[in-house]
Amino acid sequence: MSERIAIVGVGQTYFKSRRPEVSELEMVNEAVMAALENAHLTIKDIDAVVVGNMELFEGDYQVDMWLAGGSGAYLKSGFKVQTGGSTGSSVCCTVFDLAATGEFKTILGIGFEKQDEGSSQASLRSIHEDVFFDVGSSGKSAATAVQSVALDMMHRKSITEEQVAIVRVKQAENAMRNPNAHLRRKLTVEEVMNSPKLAWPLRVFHMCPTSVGACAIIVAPESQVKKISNNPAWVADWTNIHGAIQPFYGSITPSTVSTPLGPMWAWSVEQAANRIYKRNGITNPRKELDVVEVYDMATWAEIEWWERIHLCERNDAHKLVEERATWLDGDIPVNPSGGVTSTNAIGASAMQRVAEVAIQVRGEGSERQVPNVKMGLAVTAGGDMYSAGVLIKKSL
Amino acid sequence: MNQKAPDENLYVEQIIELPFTESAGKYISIFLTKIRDEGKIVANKCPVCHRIVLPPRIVCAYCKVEIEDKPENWVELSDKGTVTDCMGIDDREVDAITGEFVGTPNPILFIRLDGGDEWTILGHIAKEMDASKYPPGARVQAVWKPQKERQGKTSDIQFFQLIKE
Amino acid sequence: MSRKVAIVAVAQTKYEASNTNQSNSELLWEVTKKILEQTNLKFENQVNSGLCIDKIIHCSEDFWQGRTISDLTLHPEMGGYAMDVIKVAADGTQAVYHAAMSILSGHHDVILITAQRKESETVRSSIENNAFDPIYLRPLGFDFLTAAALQATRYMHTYGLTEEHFARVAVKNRSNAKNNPYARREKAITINDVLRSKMLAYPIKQLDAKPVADGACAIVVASEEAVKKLTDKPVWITGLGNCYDAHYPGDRELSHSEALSLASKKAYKMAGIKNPRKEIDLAEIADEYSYQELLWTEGLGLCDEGKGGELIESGSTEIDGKLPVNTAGGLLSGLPSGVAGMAQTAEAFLQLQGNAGARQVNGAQIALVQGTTGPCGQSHCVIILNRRKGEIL
Amino acid sequence: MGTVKPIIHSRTRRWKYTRYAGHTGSRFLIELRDNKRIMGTKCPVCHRVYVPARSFCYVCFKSMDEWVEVSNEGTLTAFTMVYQSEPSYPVKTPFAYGIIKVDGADTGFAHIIGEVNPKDLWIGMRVQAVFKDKRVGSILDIDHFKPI
Repeated sequence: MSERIAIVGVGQTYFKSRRPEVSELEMVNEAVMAALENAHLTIKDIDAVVVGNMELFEGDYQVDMWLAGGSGAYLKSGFKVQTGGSTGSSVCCTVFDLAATGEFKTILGIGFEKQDEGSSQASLRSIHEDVFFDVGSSGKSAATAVQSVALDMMHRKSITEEQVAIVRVKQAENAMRNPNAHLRRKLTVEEVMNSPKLAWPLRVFHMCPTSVGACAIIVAPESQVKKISNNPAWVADWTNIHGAIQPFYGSITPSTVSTPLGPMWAWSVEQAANRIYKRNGITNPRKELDVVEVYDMATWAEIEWWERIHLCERNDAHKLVEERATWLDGDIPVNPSGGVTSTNAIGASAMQRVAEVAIQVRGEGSERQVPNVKMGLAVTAGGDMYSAGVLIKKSL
Repeated sequence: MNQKAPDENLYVEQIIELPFTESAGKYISIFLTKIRDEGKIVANKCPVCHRIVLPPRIVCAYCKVEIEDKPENWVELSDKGTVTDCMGIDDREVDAITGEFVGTPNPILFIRLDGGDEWTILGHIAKEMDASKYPPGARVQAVWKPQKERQGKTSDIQFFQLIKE
Repeated sequence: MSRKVAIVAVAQTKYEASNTNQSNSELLWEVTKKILEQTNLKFENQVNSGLCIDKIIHCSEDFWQGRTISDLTLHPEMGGYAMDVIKVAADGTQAVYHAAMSILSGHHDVILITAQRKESETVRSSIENNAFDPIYLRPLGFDFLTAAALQATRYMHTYGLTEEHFARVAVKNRSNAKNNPYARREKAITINDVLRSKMLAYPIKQLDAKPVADGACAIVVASEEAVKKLTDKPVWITGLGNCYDAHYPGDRELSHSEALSLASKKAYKMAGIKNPRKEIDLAEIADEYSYQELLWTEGLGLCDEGKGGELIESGSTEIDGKLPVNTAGGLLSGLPSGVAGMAQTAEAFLQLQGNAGARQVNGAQIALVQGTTGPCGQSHCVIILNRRKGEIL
Repeated sequence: MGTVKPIIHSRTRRWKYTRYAGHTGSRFLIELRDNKRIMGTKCPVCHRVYVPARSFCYVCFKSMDEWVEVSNEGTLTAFTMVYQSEPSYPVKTPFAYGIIKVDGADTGFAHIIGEVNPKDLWIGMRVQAVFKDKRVGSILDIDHFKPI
């Protein structure tokens, strides 16, 4: 790597289900202003702006064009990247690459979604809808994919339904400590277990909400970091991986069914973590990492990711619940932010995982702060079978 | 004049309408032509890993090699198969523009077709509404539309129905 | 900056008005396959160590397939399984920019860049309308054609250019296309043909506008260490720059391209180019509409502001002129948007390698590629290519 | 399996969106609808007046809270006469688009130019906003600008 890099600013809007009082541009601008304030910078200090969201969710083609008025991109470098659920982390990886060249002073990355303006359902459906494969494509892909993961976990005796509810309650407690989170309501195990079934054993309260909001990060190379911040979050390593073998084609959605390699989602998450561990000499993640943020589109997924990123042995997720290891005061807190089950503005979600780890490393988590964080990992996953792994450290 | 937040949040109702005329390309056209003209389901086979690819593709995603259009690389699958997964449609999605239901109300089946391997799973719909009738392992067979109604789409198969063997 | 980056291979399909024989994914595989054959490269997940493609940057936009995460249907054909894949949703030059930067970051060594588009399958204008502010501009119906037409009349008004100047660009580029085996075959046209072609939006006529096209392109960029093992004839990327302008056409002086001027200055600085008019031997410029080749040439500082008309009249941008522009025929000869920037990079690569066949410009050493995204050139990307390694970089 | 004729099918993809104008956009549209007034916002730093009103000066990166009423009349700075028909155009072709610098604004307002012959369009011509009778709070509440 030519230059070592660090996150020197993080900004988020608060997240809600609807914000009819602001336009998409005004909302994005809120996150940008928050990030600049957090970094003690002005827009003049920014060299490049990279934007990411889902085109058809709001129906904006080349959305970075219109947003140039609020993102700060006017007369600056930049372009748009987009993958899927992992768009936010793809933006992060692009920003990290750009920063590591040393060609820029500071780079701003933005992920957002304003789902109250769009038709998320119809846009998601369009992944599968096909003129040639025109039957059997109206499935709710996210829910059924999680269902297949959930059934597998129950079958392996990795976790019980009650324990899943306990983990969901943990997430709610964390979200209540995060002023930006969308769902900030105390939940009880009974409430979760009695919430309506979506696709058994998956229940409504296990699933992520539909949120509106934006997240922004500011990244700088080492030569600039010293001038900007005495509390940078060093980005030690990052990787992006894609895991689809069978493509989506009309009704054929192999991410939802078992392939010889297991569910495809889980595969890419595991690979992303493995790459990071291998390249950084991490052999005991539970011991060596101080905090983890995962892309928990549902509580079941969070628990599956614990195993996949080796916070515990396969089939041992229940032990982490019994030991309360992943709680805020446990030995390996997962999603102190409340995670995706509390807040899900698609284009922002994966960036928030990275941003929240940076917040923890910088000690700016206020009520959700995990004590003494020296190293944290963010792992993302999208229904697009992209995953990213980002390792962030207090010092290099 | 100072700014006062307006009491109303105005909005623009926007409908995007994009017409598409798509070609299925070579491999999917072969697949659909076989369905339409012969009532047969074909797949192709990776020359390296011997995985069967359904629907057929020009490349094996796993080996990243071309599956050439040669007779030995084509495989005919049965229209019978075993259910691996069944998904009931509890609350049907309504199209925001037309107000009509999206898709069919029938449960969606994932069917491992005979003559294939663990990869050859076709998604299609079940004949009956009761999803519990299609547990994993259930045997099903395609019910084809009459020849003259077929258009070269997977809906040329009406649905899959349970069979006794 | 110690690291260096070069293009080592390119592949293109034929660019056709409508290709119903190949699907999007089959088009993509055609170019990926050609790249794999040319370079003998394998993907990272297929090798234990050593030289391999370690990242894929795909360039496409969901609108064109009417499908969210449209690249999911294409991953097998770009070798995407178990790979680091990122999608750039902009012109192809931005994908090349991203790839080159990723190499310079030291995080990657060999990157495959791919793009494909079938414009013939949908309606371009209906897509482009959605690139405008949804409250103030979109309901008025603007698309890139009508926004460009506003820019063209402003440009004519400010500097006294004429429709004939623009027609000359269309004639030149379509004439260059006849020696490009990837371009569609069309009969030669005259200035009068252009002037008499159907008026789309004054002053832009049918033959002043990029026709609908289908096709795919792939490029491999590599770090200096990897380059040695891959080719004897690399073409080095020595300069990169991109820049956004304001969105609202009414906020800008449309006859001047501030963003392009800034983007090119960044690229020249990085490449150590002090006098672009002297040093650059040929240019690939985004001529989606004929007037744009002239306006962008000005923005790039390759001629004085307002002198684009004189430049085309002088003949110096002809294939045998002092500064040949769009030697393969440019977008006007029928390149799909998005793919266009990559196709133009590929052409500059072939020229500098000396592999441009009947359209070869002799002795070319430094080439410039410019691509644009958004309405009337709201965002620009400039890439400088050099047969020799840059000294500054 | 040899050559087959490509299978070609058509479909139309439709999506529906509710695009919020935001606080500044709403105020601007309400003024058009209720008062037939064109309003701009003024940057506290560079003092440029933006029309249509924006919440934000992207040059100075500052919120704009000061509202300014600008004229319904202005000068044409760019135009085009559109002949090609596309589904997104709100009126039948041929029609004209223009950029109008309304008096009191520092930016151009892109809109439709009506009641004019193609040959009579010129940069520098004076035009005036014509409001629709039935206004709903849309940029199209101005039906078009016409020559004065």
